[in-house]
Amino acid sequence: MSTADTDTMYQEIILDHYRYPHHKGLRDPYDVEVHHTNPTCGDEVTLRVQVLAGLVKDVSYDGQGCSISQASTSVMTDLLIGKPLAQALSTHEAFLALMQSRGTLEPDENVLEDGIAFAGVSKYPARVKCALLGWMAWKDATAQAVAQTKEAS
Amino acid sequence: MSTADTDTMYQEIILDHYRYPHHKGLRDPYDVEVHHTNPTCGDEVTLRVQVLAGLVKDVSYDGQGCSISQASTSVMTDLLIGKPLAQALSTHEAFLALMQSRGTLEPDENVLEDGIAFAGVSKYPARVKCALLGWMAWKDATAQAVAQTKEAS
Amino acid sequence: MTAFDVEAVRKDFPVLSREVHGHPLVYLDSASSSQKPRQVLEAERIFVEEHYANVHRGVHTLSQEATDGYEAARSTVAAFLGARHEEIVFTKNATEAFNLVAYALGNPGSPVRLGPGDEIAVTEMEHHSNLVPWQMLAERTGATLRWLGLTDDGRLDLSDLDEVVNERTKLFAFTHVSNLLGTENPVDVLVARAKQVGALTFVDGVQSVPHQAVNVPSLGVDFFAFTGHKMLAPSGVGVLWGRDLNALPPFMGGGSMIEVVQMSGSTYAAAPERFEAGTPVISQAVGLAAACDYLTALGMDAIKDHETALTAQLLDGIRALDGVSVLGPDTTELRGSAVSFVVDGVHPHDVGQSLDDLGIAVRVGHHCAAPVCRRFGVPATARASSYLYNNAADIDALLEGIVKVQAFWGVR
Amino acid sequence: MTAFDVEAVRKDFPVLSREVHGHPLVYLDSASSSQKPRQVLEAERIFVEEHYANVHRGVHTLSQEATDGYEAARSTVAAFLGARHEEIVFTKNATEAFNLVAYALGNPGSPVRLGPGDEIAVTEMEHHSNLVPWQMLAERTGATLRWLGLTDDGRLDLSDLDEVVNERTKLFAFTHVSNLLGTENPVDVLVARAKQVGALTFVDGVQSVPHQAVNVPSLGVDFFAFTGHKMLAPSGVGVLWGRDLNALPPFMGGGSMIEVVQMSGSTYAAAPERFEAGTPVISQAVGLAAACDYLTALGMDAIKDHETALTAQLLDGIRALDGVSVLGPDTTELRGSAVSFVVDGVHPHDVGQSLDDLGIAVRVGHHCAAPVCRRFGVPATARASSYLYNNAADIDALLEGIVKVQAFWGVR
Ligand SMILES: Cc1ncc(COP(=O)(O)O)c(C=O)c1O
Ligand SMILES: Cc1ncc(COP(=O)(O)O)c(C=O)c1O
Repeated sequence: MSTADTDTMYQEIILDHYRYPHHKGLRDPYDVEVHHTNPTCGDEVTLRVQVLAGLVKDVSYDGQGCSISQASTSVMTDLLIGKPLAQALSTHEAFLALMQSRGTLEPDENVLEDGIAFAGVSKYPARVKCALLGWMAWKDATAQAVAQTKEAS
Repeated sequence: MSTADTDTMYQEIILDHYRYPHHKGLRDPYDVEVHHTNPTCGDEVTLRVQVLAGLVKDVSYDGQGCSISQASTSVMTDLLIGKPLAQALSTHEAFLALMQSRGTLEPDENVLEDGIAFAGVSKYPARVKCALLGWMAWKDATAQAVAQTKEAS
Repeated sequence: MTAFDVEAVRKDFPVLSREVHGHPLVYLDSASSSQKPRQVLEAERIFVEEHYANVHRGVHTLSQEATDGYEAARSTVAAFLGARHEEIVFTKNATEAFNLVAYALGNPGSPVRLGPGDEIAVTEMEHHSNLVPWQMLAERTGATLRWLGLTDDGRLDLSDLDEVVNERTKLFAFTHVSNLLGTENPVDVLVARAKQVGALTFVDGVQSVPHQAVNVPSLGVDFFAFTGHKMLAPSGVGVLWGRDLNALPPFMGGGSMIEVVQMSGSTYAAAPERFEAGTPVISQAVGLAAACDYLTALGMDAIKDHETALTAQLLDGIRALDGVSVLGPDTTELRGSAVSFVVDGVHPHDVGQSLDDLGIAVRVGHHCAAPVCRRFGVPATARASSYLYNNAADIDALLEGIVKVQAFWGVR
Repeated sequence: MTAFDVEAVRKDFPVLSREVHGHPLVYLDSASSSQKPRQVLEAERIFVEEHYANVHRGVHTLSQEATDGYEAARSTVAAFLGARHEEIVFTKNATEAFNLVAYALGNPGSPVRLGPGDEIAVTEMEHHSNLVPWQMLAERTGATLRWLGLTDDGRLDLSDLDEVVNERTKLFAFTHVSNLLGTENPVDVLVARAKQVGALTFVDGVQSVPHQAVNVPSLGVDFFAFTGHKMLAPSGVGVLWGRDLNALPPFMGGGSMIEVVQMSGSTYAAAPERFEAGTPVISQAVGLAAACDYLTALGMDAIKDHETALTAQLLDGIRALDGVSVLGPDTTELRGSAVSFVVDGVHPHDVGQSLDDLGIAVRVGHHCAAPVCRRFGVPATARASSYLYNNAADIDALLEGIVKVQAFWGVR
């Protein structure tokens, strides 16, 4: 299993995050909890966000799924926790753009850090949904959290 | 318009019956009148039968349609009027068999007389329905007439 | 000299070198179905021989390649119409597209509810495929079907438009170009009225999309359908375009159109997948995209000009004949290339058969638009319909053929 | 030595000489869709290049030849099933066939009327295409959907058959062979119970017809459906068989399915035309007939024996591995050739992707049978499914591949 292809898809970074996920487990306190699934393969993630004073205070999650979905959620928490919301959203956009690029985008390591390992995955449309599962859940939860704050104020 | 093909399809006999149809026009008395159409081309025939003492007493008709449907109805009246019902039904069967033969049956002139001219038409599935229009109407009307007689007796 | 080189085009169509009854084939039945160029057959063959698998169902290489091919086809078709990828649903033909909407509008979650007192409007020149689904929908729901009539020269009679399309009208379905009369309808006028009364609109583009440039979103309609086999593509593929397909509940249920399936109930995917239940028409969609590419390379405007010249030649030629008349507009203005005609004293069936004997293929019958025949008091017509691969010699052959038919049947 | 020469068969399939990621392609995804032999592609090509026109619509030579080809295809398919010509409806896929009946049963003139209190029965192992249409029908009519559960070894749990199929059951739809588990169901037992209670029966033959001889009329069922693309035919064609199709009102409305059309209402043609609205899947039907001919020439029993040998090899091979388990029957008895398996510690998606890296195509996911995954507590499975063109080397490659996958993912 050492062809060039496997190497693009399953970079060591991805395998590490898959085997030893960061920030995994559901934590309190949180503002919003969402549950997202990928119906085609059964991957699921339950994800909680806490947004405080314009900061991504915490992102915690639990789920099951393939290496790509689990590793990408783990990478995401590294990238987003503690960041200003605006910056987190633009990181989200950068990752989304990378995944939709079908292997044509050169990712920016300054922005995406370990996330650049997913550039190879973007060549496999069937796996792009896996890589985006956690990210879509975070976006959804964050939008709800922000809406709640607005209502409350 | 003198290729072999036209010749098989449009035999002089057919053209004659088309131009000068026999027994055309609706007549009294009759037992049953039916109206049949060929929805794909708009051909229609109204047909009356009188069945008396096991004889095809009369078949009269009116209609509009292509040369094949008009000629075949005309030929049919020649063949059936005045015949014992059983013989008429077997003539009907012989004509049906010819038309469904896709050009493979050698028709029996003793049975079908001018009807043998339609052997060529049987190679053209789209026209078989035309050739059968009057014959199907006669079969239908005759079945009804026979049923009426049975009920009455 | 025009840039459109019909003789070069003809070489792409293998069947055109065929003989029929000892004569070179003159194919004038493209409004029924068109022939297919090598390029389309080749695109489909390569796809099937090298990149075929089911789509949207796997991670293996062939399945990814097949999915890529299928979705790229959707993008190509979308671009051909000036539309967006997700507005395109692949069906098996245009007929399925009409039925899809007719059934979906009766399903739970429909944006309109039809019942007694509601109306559906159509026109008297519809193909059965854009008429019977609405008759059936009316029957299922108790709604009333109404229709615009025709003028003697084969145009829509707009004098009672405001009455036929009124406040009770929930949907107005009409054809862009009539397959029997050739008439092109004033979509803008009809859509404007539908918008006034808040009715959904559904345009049948089966006879327009193959023959002229159509920017579908700019028509202002809600739904639009056409079929691949009349525009150089294989049989077995059609298209439904919808402005807002996600507002519509599903039609057929099954694989691929679902989100979460439990025994106790299911949720559905977003459009276009929602409307493509089961294994889709995979290689046929690839063929349709190749057909769009072929047409685009030649240019839809050049094709339209070419056909208009042929139509003018045919209409002029028939006008010069005695005992032959045209049903429908007799100039090329707002008109497609299908020309229905009647030869006095010869039944259309016999006209068609006699022309076939000369190698000339025209269609005879009611052309799946029986109400039009009834409106004009004929049982059927003969119809010659040309396309990009027909040339002036084809029209000459037809005109000479009609004269021979008259002679054979002794009507001249 | 058997008369079935798999190496000769393989030569008929162009794609099998392809490489994937530097390895020869090992195609084990035929339960999703099969590859197509040259003979089928060639039959379709000749038809399209030389005899193509629309069908049932004209008297000209091409239109007659096309109609002959299309109707001969119907006869070939009928003979393949031991059925009669007029019992065969061509659809675009099997999914359309299920929906056809599900909608027709709700239309005016239906032989059964469904409403609250009535029941529809299915099983927990159905493909979504034989489940969602009945869920939707139940939702439309207020009827209740019930289902037979599964035993731990992947068979139908027949212990509550009498309760699930009861006097209120109007229709019982079940699969002949499961696409996920491979299970072949006891059609006779299920039909006998349905007959006791007077329920209509609909058998999903999608995974049986390609792989074994099926005499459909002798099954005693009312409806039967299958799909062409899984049996060497092009995508875009499926079949509905019905014992008495004329008892069913129409589904889709449009051209060809009508008798007399007036603006105020229409009457419908007899079966099979009644159910083929619009231009049918013409060249695809011709391709399906060529596929039937190809299979018949090899012999369905020989094909079944060949596949059974491969299935035994695979089941034995997996049994010999640690950390790999099969979902569904683990012997070849009453079983098709689709084998779903789970590799402990490696998500099916990763299994599939890693195998693809070795050129081995298996499908991963819920295989459009999500309730089965849920029943067995797995999110998804990997599935290897063989067909007449697979050989023992393919199975060996898969078994070795699984071991390599385990090593790569560090679970062994
Ligand atoms: C058992 C079974 N039923 C139904 C279907 C649906 O077939 P299609 O997608 O061709 O409609 C499939 C395959 O997808 C299947 O495996
Ligand atoms: C105007 C029009 N609408 C609809 C159709 C139906 O198209 P299809 O048979 O491909 O569904 C046709 C052609 O048959 C047509 O000419």
